[in-house]
Amino acid sequence: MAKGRIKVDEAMCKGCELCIMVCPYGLIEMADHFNAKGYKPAVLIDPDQRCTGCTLCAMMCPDAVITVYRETKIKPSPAYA
Amino acid sequence: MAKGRIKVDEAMCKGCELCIMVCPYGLIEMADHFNAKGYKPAVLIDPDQRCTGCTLCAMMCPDAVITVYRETKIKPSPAYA
Amino acid sequence: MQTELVFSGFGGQGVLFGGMVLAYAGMDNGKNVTWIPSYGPEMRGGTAHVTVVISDEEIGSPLTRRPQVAVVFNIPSMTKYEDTVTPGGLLIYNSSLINHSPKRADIRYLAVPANDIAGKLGNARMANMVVLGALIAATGLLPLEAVCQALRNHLPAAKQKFVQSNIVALQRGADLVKNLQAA
Amino acid sequence: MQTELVFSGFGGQGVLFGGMVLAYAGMDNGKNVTWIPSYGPEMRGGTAHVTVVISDEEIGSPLTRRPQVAVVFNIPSMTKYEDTVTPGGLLIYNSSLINHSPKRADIRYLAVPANDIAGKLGNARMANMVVLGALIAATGLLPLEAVCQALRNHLPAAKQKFVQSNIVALQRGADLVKNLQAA
Amino acid sequence: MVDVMMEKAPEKVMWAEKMVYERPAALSDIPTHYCPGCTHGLIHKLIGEVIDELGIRQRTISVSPVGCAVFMYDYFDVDGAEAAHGRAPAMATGIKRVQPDNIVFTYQGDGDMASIGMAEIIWAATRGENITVFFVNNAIYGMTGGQMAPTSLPGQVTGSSPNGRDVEMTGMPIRMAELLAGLPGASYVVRRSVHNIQTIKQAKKAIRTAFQVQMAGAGFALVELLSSCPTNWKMTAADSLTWIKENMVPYYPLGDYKVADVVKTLNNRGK
Amino acid sequence: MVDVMMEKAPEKVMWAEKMVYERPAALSDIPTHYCPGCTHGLIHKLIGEVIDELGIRQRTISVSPVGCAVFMYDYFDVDGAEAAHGRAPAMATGIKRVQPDNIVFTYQGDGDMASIGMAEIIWAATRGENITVFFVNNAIYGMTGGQMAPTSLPGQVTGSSPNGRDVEMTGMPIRMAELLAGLPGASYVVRRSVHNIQTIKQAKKAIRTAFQVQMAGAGFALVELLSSCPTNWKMTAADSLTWIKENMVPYYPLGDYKVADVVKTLNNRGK
Amino acid sequence: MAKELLKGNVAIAEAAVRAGLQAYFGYPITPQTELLEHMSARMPELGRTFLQAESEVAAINMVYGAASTGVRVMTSSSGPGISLMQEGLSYIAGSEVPAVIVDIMRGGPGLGNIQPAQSDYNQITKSAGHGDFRPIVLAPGTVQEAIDHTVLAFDLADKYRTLVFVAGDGMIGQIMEPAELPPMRQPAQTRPAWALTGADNRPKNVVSSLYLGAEKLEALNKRLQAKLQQIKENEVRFEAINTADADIVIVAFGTAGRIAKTAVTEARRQGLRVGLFRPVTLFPFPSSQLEKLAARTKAMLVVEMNAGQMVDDVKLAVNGKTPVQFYGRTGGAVALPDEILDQIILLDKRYPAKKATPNGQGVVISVA
Amino acid sequence: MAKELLKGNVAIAEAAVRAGLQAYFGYPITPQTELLEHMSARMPELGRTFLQAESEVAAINMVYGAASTGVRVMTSSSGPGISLMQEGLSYIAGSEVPAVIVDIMRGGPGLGNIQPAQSDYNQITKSAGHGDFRPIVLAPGTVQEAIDHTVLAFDLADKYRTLVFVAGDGMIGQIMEPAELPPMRQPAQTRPAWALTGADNRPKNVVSSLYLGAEKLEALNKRLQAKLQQIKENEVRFEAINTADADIVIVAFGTAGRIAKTAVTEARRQGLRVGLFRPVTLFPFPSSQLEKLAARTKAMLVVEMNAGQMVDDVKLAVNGKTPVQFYGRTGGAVALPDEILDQIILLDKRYPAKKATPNGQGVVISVA
Ligand SMILES: Cc1ncc(C[n+]2csc(CCOP(=O)(O)OP(=O)(O)O)c2C)c(N)n1
Ligand SMILES: Cc1ncc(C[n+]2csc(CCOP(=O)(O)OP(=O)(O)O)c2C)c(N)n1
Ligand code: SF4
Ligand code: SF4
Ligand code: SF4
Ligand code: SF4
Ligand code: SF4
Ligand code: SF4
Ligand SMILES: [Mg+2]
Ligand SMILES: [Mg+2]
Repeated sequence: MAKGRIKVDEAMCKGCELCIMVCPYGLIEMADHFNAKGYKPAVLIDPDQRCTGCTLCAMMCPDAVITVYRETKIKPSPAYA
Repeated sequence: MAKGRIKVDEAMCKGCELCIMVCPYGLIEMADHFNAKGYKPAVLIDPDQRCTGCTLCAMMCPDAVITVYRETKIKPSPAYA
Repeated sequence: MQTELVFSGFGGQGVLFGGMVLAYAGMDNGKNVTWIPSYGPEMRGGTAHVTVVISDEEIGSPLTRRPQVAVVFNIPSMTKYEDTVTPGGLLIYNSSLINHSPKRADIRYLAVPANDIAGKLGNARMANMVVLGALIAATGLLPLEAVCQALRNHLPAAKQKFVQSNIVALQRGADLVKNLQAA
Repeated sequence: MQTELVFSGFGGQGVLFGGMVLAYAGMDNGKNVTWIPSYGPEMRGGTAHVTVVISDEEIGSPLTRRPQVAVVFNIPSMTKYEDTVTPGGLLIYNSSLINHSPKRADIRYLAVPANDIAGKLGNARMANMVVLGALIAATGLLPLEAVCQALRNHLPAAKQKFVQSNIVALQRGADLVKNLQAA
Repeated sequence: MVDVMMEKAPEKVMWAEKMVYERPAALSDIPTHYCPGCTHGLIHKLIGEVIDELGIRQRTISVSPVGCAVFMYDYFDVDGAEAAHGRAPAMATGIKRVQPDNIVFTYQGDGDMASIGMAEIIWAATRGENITVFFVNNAIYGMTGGQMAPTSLPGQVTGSSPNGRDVEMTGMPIRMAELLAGLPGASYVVRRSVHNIQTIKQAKKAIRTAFQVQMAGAGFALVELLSSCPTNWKMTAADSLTWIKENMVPYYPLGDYKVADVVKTLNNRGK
Repeated sequence: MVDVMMEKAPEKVMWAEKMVYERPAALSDIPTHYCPGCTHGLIHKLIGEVIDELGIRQRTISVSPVGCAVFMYDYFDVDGAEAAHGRAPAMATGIKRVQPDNIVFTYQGDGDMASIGMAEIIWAATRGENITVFFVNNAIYGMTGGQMAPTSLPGQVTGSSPNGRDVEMTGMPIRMAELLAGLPGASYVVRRSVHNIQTIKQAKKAIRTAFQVQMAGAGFALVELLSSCPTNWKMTAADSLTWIKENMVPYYPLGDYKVADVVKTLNNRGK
Repeated sequence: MAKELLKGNVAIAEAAVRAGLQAYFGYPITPQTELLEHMSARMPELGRTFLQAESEVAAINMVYGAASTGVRVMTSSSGPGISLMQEGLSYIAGSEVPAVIVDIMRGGPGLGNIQPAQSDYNQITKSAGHGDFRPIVLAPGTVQEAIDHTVLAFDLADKYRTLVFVAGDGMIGQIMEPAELPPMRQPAQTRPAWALTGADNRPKNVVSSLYLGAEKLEALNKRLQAKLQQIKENEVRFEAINTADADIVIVAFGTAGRIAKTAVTEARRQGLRVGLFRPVTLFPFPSSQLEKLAARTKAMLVVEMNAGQMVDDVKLAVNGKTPVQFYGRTGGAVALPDEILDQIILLDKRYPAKKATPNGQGVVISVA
Repeated sequence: MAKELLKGNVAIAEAAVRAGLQAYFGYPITPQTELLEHMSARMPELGRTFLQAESEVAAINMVYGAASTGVRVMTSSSGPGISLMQEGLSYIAGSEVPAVIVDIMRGGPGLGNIQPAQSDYNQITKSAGHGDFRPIVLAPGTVQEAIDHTVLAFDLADKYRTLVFVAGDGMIGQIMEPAELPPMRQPAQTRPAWALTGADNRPKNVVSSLYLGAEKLEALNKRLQAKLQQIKENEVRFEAINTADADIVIVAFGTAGRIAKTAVTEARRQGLRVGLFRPVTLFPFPSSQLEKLAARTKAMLVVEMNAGQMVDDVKLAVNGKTPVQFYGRTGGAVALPDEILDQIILLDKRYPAKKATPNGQGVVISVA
């Protein structure tokens, strides 16, 4: 399985919890604190690195505040050889 | 064949000639004179009493200016007996 | 000098066009002119009027309550305009359709059997030109040739073929007046 | 006597309702009152304000630039209203959400940990009543009982079941102030 | 109203002259301003006949459009309102909602209904307003002197499509009966014509049904009627009827586009 | 925009972290005013993604409605106009007719399009205006605080139907995709939803096609999108999505209502 | 009846219901929506007609239809919606059917915003759409007045067979204050003779604004103008506070008027002789009353929540007899008492006290 | 170019075409329909946009759209249609895009009739729908002026990014008289910086009238008012004939103005010192010019084809410095020279000649 992670733009998150709903591994939770707009933002809680970078959360996020990264194999380029 | 006749309200006739178009016996013509509105009204020309009172002309007349009469058999009422 | 004329008749009698030819002729002859029709949803079947003003000065009002000339093509128009003509003015009427005994002594009447004449020329629709020719002859408002030239200048290309017959109608109208005057 | 108060916080913090209960209490106590919210398409998620005026006279302006009392429920409201309170006035803030060091020396500040208190009472949504209780106690604007009665009088039937818990929250807010004052 | 007149002395059977057709009483006794041969008049006549036959003159309220039929309130001997251009369905809604016992009908041209009044007619139909609507489609703006209507045919020359209607620019003509029939609120939507005796008879029947739908409280009923405009089509009255038949009917097929079950029941009862 | 970051030293294969999803560039970097969980935002995002993918940001002009999406022009990094309530299709017509090389899209709520703007949308579709329209159907007037919309469901409680929508009085909710699909001028009319990942993916595809139709000059394209209004439905964001699925989809079936031949060709080409 | 704490929009709606409203047609728009919402609950409950129209265009034409049947009917809206109603208003005016329109004004032009404003003054007082007509316009300053005006509006509409506006603003719509509702009146059971109800045992009635031929339409207009004249003579309403001895008179209506009261009180407290003249009818405008005041005041200050609209009516009224100064806030901004007070002080310094002149006529000073 | 005999409606249309019109959107209505018909032939011929909209509501919003892209665009209508455009006009005003509207006025209110009238004066000069804006309004009296005003309208619209009305009436629309058309100008090849053309190599542009928050909307309104002020200072146009020595000045615009010329000529012939003041811009109104005249004239006679609308602007201008009398015909009736002359004679008898007063200020007489 590819490894992934997400970055939530905390200031823009509205705490709607829709990302939570779709994450296949239940890796997203709401933070305890409020952001400046008065919402509790979503956070990735992924101690076991189960996030696959599947992008479902990002696809679902109405506010487009989730960025998703995924580790992928790449052919080593000459520079790294 | 029942005998019939029509009465054209000359003042209201607009000379559109549609009644002429539908009379099965070609009994209607346009008059030579103008009415007060400047139209030549329709007239029944029926020397041979061919009009059957079929009402087609009246049905077609856009201005509802044709009245149709038809002779019909009636049971003699006691008063005439 | 300013002349105010009213043309009036049933829609379809060419009333507006008659006035327009006169306006064109006026314009081409360096006059100020205005042409203003009555307009309405009852145009067709109803009555059409047009007021034409021909003037050496700038024209203020294009409307008039008392025209110097009224040209009427049907009975309702006669009824409406006979009284309005300014004293000393002229009332021209289409005597083919109007059987009229003049009411007023202070204006001139000119009866033109326009439909009959036009009919004889082969086109009843030219009654308006017959009347216009009579008007020109009776008033001397413009040279008759100016009106003929206006037809040539301004009839759209598609209608240019009618110019000659229209000119003949104008001529007949004018002749009628000349004959009357000669008589 | 006329008192102008502003309540301000996030939508959903019960700001408008808190002001309304106060207005009801004022009215029931024979005062003239006005209650006017800010309103807008950004109500939800955005900030809600309401201005309440309680007066012995007819109320002209229902709005004020310099309220005697400001009640703020979140940081943006603090930022907006701290400067506006009239000198000698009172600023009450929800210290559960606002961590604030007072800027001004010419007004009184009252920190009410309203969410904490309400949370302990089992319903965070009653923070507004806690603050209102504190306000009543700190200003003596109306008897606390008047506010309790207003709840009984005006909460719609469906909501009457919340009256008692609201009254408890009011009481806690008032107690807090009394304790402070006693301290 | 049977006008009995004795002819000669009867022998065995008696002959009497009976009036078999006369101007409907629901029509006022004044001439219309319609052009000669314009079928607006014919449609008025049919509506008048139906009003008479159904005996509803005293409780009918007409709503006139803006268009050649703007003076309709003068031509019917019923209470009448004159609506703003395209808004007859809204005005009729206002009337019918407070006067449910009246029979309310509107009469609208193609410009009035299909162009400026599109929202109002769709909404009256959608709500299932219990009104009767006559849609007189003459493929032209008659009253304003012959501009392109929403229903003008492809290539049709009008005052505002001097080179013929260019459907690339203006779209295809709109078919209102089909459009409205698709709305659940519509109970009866049909298209008829009045270009010959047969279609006139069918039109009258549909007009009758459309009123009956309302009388039964069965909802929105609309009869589209293909109609002529000899003046702006620049044809004789007779040629206009042929033009309807040859040009309009193919694009606007006559027929029943929506006859809700409740209406079918009515129709059977009517028989 | 691949954000490459070295992790530990590679052995045989190298692993690199790649950004696989980021906020579309066509969206401005500012928060929207939409309520938490409101799918207006989600639909914006999909439109933004498609604009990016098609590379048309620089030539796109948006037309905002009056409704919760009124500030749309702030949220897209494209030229934008703000139309009067319901008139976005007319405004877009004005823009597109003089700027045929621009990509013009409107975005309208159910109140905006199906109620006050009914005439304008029907007419834009009828004319086959070469514009792309997104119809966001959330069965409520969101911005004004939750009144009955033309698409509110039977029995739905709203601010102006406090006892639930009474279809006897207001008619059945209107189905815009079905209605517009019947118009010859419409080339592409489909209904999608955004209540789960699957429907979101389908929605995005349709949005893409709708833009492609315009890019090909193939006429009027409309995507109806079932959308949530947690605030006025008085539900959580998650429950709102369930409500779409369970209540809206049955009345507003998802699907393709009109895919003109020219669009089918496009689609094939696109593959 | 006891006073209740009522929101302006709701108060107007309930007052209309109690004035015997038979039908309401409207379309949601902030800041009047609570009015429509109240109707949506109340009217069906009473077996009367509530219908959310598809648009303001439809709403006003439904009003036109219902009004044609002689019942009490109303609609309500705000700027953009009122603009869309202009054609319908003109038809109603030309047809002489009674109708009541509530305009809860907001900031403009265009979509503007939803804050309180008075920027539709010209639109609603100077015409009813195209043509020469002008509706009666009532401008409440409090919720109580909003209630009273609503009832009055129906009475005036029926009396003159005319359009009556109740012109509030977002503040009047959204404010809550104690007020007393009128007793419930049932809709009238009979209909006026002109109403469309079916030509049963009477000649047919026609409701139309079409008068072909200039003579006929001019005759209508003469009748309408005579009616407006009658309205001018009989229906002027205004409030004058402390004007008897005032050097400076503030002229302001509606919300601006009530806010100005606070400024006047404060000004008096500071020893300035300031009064308030609050037109309650914007049409008919209380011109002669203002003209009388003009002779004595050294200046008038017109305060509006717009860029200066009623100020022209004030100038027309005083006809040069006193300087007229304008102070306005636009775009939903509201002039608060302190700003108004500043203006008063400025004005007080700028103009010398007026000497009483023989005929009560003041020295005329031209005003920019 | 030589003079041609041109119908007003056609002349306006062709003038617009030659002024570089890129798009026309309209809906038929008498008495302006020839304008639309001319466009339907000419615009496609030139490869420009003509579209018969589904309604006036759609037409004005199409105009709004096209205007947002910075091209020259116009629509035309008459009373009922202009009423339906009010909302769109307000949006255009609030968005500051340039657009030209032709109003060929007819008798009202309501459907009224199609005879010439001037009864939309208030509607078009006092507001552009709801909100505080006012369009520039040009009022031609002849076909030549209609042409010139049309060209000017586009130039002013672009210059100020504003709405400009060309306000004629049925008479101006239907009359034919000789006039000269301007040379053909091609539509501009470049677009203004603010126009919507795609955010290519520049920050995005937005056309909107929405300004949430009173401060923002007030800032817009201040900008708009400043613009209107600038327009008032720079764009006043009028015609004054024989006013230099006039005892009585007739004030009339458009058709009424040209007809009054004949009355003035006749009055002079009869030895009365009468002049004509014809506002050419109705907004900005030539107030200061009239005010100057007021000092010298013993009375002013305002003649309108309405029940008295511009007369208020005249009164505001003269501010009590001279009596202002009104004479109007309504419903499509037109005041003819003889009626006007009668009014002049009455007025001449009623008011004594004005003595020149020191500062050129006249004695103030109050006018009802
Ligand atoms: C708001 C408005 N716009 C335009 C008009 C002008 N107008 C009068 S009738 C008409 C069109 C009529 O066409 P249609 O509805 O097809 O009726 P017809 O005359 O063909 O029967 C128009 C555009 C108007 N009176 N009001
Ligand atoms: C002419 C006009 N009428 C009414 C309004 C008030 N208004 C603003 S948004 C809206 C409805 C929005 O509902 P919808 O189109 O469904 O959009 P949503 O907010 O649900 O996304 C209304 C009625 C307005 N701005 N203009
Ligand atoms: S990318 Fe996939 S796995 Fe990772 S948090 Fe998001 S939904 Fe969960
Ligand atoms: S879906 Fe987006 S906005 Fe909602 S909680 Fe998750 S990150 Fe925040
Ligand atoms: S009734 Fe029949 S036969 Fe007689 S004239 Fe009419 S159409 Fe001819
Ligand atoms: S159909 Fe009627 S109107 Fe036409 S000619 Fe015959 S009788 Fe006259
Ligand atoms: S213009 Fe056409 S539709 Fe109108 S009355 Fe004449 S023929 Fe009939
Ligand atoms: S009100 Fe509804 S539609 Fe509007 S932003 Fe909030 S949730 Fe979305
Ligand atoms: Mg038609
Ligand atoms: Mg919605």
